Amino acid sequence: MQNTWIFIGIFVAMAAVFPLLPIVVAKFLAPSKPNAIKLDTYECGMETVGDTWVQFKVQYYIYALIFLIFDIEVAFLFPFAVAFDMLPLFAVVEGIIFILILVGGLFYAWRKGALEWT
Amino acid sequence: MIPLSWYLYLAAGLFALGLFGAVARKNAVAILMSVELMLNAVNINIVAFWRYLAPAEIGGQIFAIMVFAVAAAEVAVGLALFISIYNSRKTIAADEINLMKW
Amino acid sequence: MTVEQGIFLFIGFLILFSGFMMVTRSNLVHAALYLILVLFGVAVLFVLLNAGFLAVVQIIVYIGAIAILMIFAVMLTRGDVTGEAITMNSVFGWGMLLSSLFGFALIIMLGQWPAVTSLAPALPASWNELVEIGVAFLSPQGFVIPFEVASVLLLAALIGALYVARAPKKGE
Amino acid sequence: MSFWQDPVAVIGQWILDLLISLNLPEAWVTFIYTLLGVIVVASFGLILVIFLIWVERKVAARFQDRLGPNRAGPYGLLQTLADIVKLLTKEDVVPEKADRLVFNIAPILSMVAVLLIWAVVPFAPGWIGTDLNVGVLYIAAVGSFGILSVLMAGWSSNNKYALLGAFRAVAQLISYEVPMLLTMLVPVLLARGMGMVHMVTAQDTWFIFLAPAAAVVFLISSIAELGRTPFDLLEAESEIVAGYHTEYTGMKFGLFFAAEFLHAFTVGVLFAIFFLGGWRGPWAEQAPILGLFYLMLKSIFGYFIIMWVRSTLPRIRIDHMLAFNWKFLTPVALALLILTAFLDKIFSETALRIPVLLIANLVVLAIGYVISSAMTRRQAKQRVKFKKRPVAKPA
Repeated sequence: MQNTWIFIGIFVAMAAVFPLLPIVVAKFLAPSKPNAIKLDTYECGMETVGDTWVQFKVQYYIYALIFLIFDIEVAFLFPFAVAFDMLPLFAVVEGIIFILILVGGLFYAWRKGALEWT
Repeated sequence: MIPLSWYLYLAAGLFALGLFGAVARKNAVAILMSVELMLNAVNINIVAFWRYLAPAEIGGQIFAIMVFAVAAAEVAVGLALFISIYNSRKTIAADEINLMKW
Repeated sequence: MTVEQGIFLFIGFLILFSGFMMVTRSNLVHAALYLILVLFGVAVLFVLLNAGFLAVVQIIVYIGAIAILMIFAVMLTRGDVTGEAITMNSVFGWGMLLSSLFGFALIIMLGQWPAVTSLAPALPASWNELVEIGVAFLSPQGFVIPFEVASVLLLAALIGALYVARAPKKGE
Repeated sequence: MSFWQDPVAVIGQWILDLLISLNLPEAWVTFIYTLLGVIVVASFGLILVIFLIWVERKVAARFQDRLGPNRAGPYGLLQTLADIVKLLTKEDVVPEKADRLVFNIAPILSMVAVLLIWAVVPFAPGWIGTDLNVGVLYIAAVGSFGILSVLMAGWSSNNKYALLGAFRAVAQLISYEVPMLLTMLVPVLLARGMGMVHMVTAQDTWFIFLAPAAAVVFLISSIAELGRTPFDLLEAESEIVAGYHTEYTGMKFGLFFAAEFLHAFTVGVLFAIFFLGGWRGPWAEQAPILGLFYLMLKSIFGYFIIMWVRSTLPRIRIDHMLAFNWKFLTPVALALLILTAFLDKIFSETALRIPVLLIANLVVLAIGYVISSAMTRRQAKQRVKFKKRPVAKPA
């Protein structure tokens, strides 16, 4: 087992405990007098109209989509960057071609107007 | 020490769950999620085989990274299709999308 | 039982439980959150398998991007998020039968394979997975073709998905 | 090594000796030792927050020609403690329609996401939680939990403004994550490794001299990741009430708040490590405590820039913000990455490496600026092209 990761494992557990503590303390200290109006959905004092579902733009999805593609690209490029010293110029050019293909994707999205927030 | 079998059994269980979801779920997005479960089961297997049977060959990890790329492409296109279908038909229930059925 | 086995059992239970919850919840956002738990568990398994890089990429790509995309799509398609609609198809029974048969068949077949109980061999002494992966990706003897093809695949996915998602809506 | 030069190593060794002398099994010794390390690192972060909130309020007040907190304690130092007590005694309201479990997990997750970054921060030579070989990617991975917590908070509140705010926030966060990841790749490329310790030791010349443009892009996109002014659209109260944490009260709101402050300082720390040489400085290697001092100095410099920007610039409109990201920052980051990779390969080992990279960076930044400002001007021209209405003449 990798010792470096044990620390992370314990850290995850402790990092969850630390913010939990004030919430638990607040549970004991804070008053609790719920009533119907207080528990209602907050909307600047108005009563809520309609349900939570409002129409969302497809644009949100499109940004997430471009983000996903670039995320994968970065995952591919990190090993490339780490192994940089071992690579001949030829291999670096291959890496650059890899990036350029995706730059093409970005420019396609740009030309098609997919980046506009309309 | 963990024997290889544990990973393989776990992956088999996860794959079966994913298969069940992909066949039985009604909502198309849920089906895609189930497909992700199956892909993850496969990835567990790939990495476990790499670690236990061929740790000197880096190809095992490369293969797993390729699975990530394929999964991402699949999700991107699949969800775009569902959104498009929803916009024209107002439903993404899998058994109501029967455009290509004969 | 060693610590490692304990962690594995806990994570394995977590994965199977969340996977089960994921395929049975009718609330799609809950299903997506359970999916995230599964993905996180798989990342921990990668750490146990000495593949730290894959674990981190799993979290970045799956939890950071794919799961978010899923939740966005759920919101955009207004699926049966509230849990009122029917969760399962009409072929629900067949799916149950097929998947349980498949799962048991896999497990029985695995049990008969002799190499299944093998333990993990030691890794090479000076093991630097990142450099190995980077070099393998870009050397012509290695995986440079898959590397470039992956880029083209992602480009194709980007263009295709953009085109489909932004297709002009009629009558709106 | 004397105590005053390296207190952490001395105390650590003392505790380790103590644990071994207790005759515990080896696994327990490792566990307790690691646990203590975790507690020290995590509580360092948390105690820092209390101090940071005071600093931020004081500095912001000075920018606006006010005094800032000055009642509780000397110079208002105890103000944050008073606020904590206040938050602890506030009623904790969970709306009826909310999804209770998800609603309660979201603030904890947002704090966890920030705190986890500290596990790999190298404070000084030898002072580090754990030196993962995938350190930089780990930071990016942890950041994705922050995005998740925003989405969870917004959805579980079952409030349309919270959900809208969460969607906007996530769109902003994931958009700016792209140039941030790409510019994080530049220091990794220059250092030829992504362990955090390696990152610091590789900076014989600070990377800001090799990649100034990358540093600028990184800082801008990190500020956007924080969701602060000028990028605070996710909580634009005039449009969407208060964004994704509309429904949160008491300590749970406090956690979101504290997470944001800690994140702001963490960005400063990361900026210092990636571009300003981390703990490096004169005699830092002989006396690690000096290293901590240098790191904090550099981080506070980064943090000060963030505060400066915050109190100077007005909020940007959402379409401008996203266009700025996709049409300026991302192309610039990509160009920088390509150029850095190419030039660093050609000029590595030569004396020209530093000047060539420096000039290439500045050129990319200049070209990007010229192109984008030309485009903005063209757009502005197109916008004014509307019909002239006849002017009403006075009778």
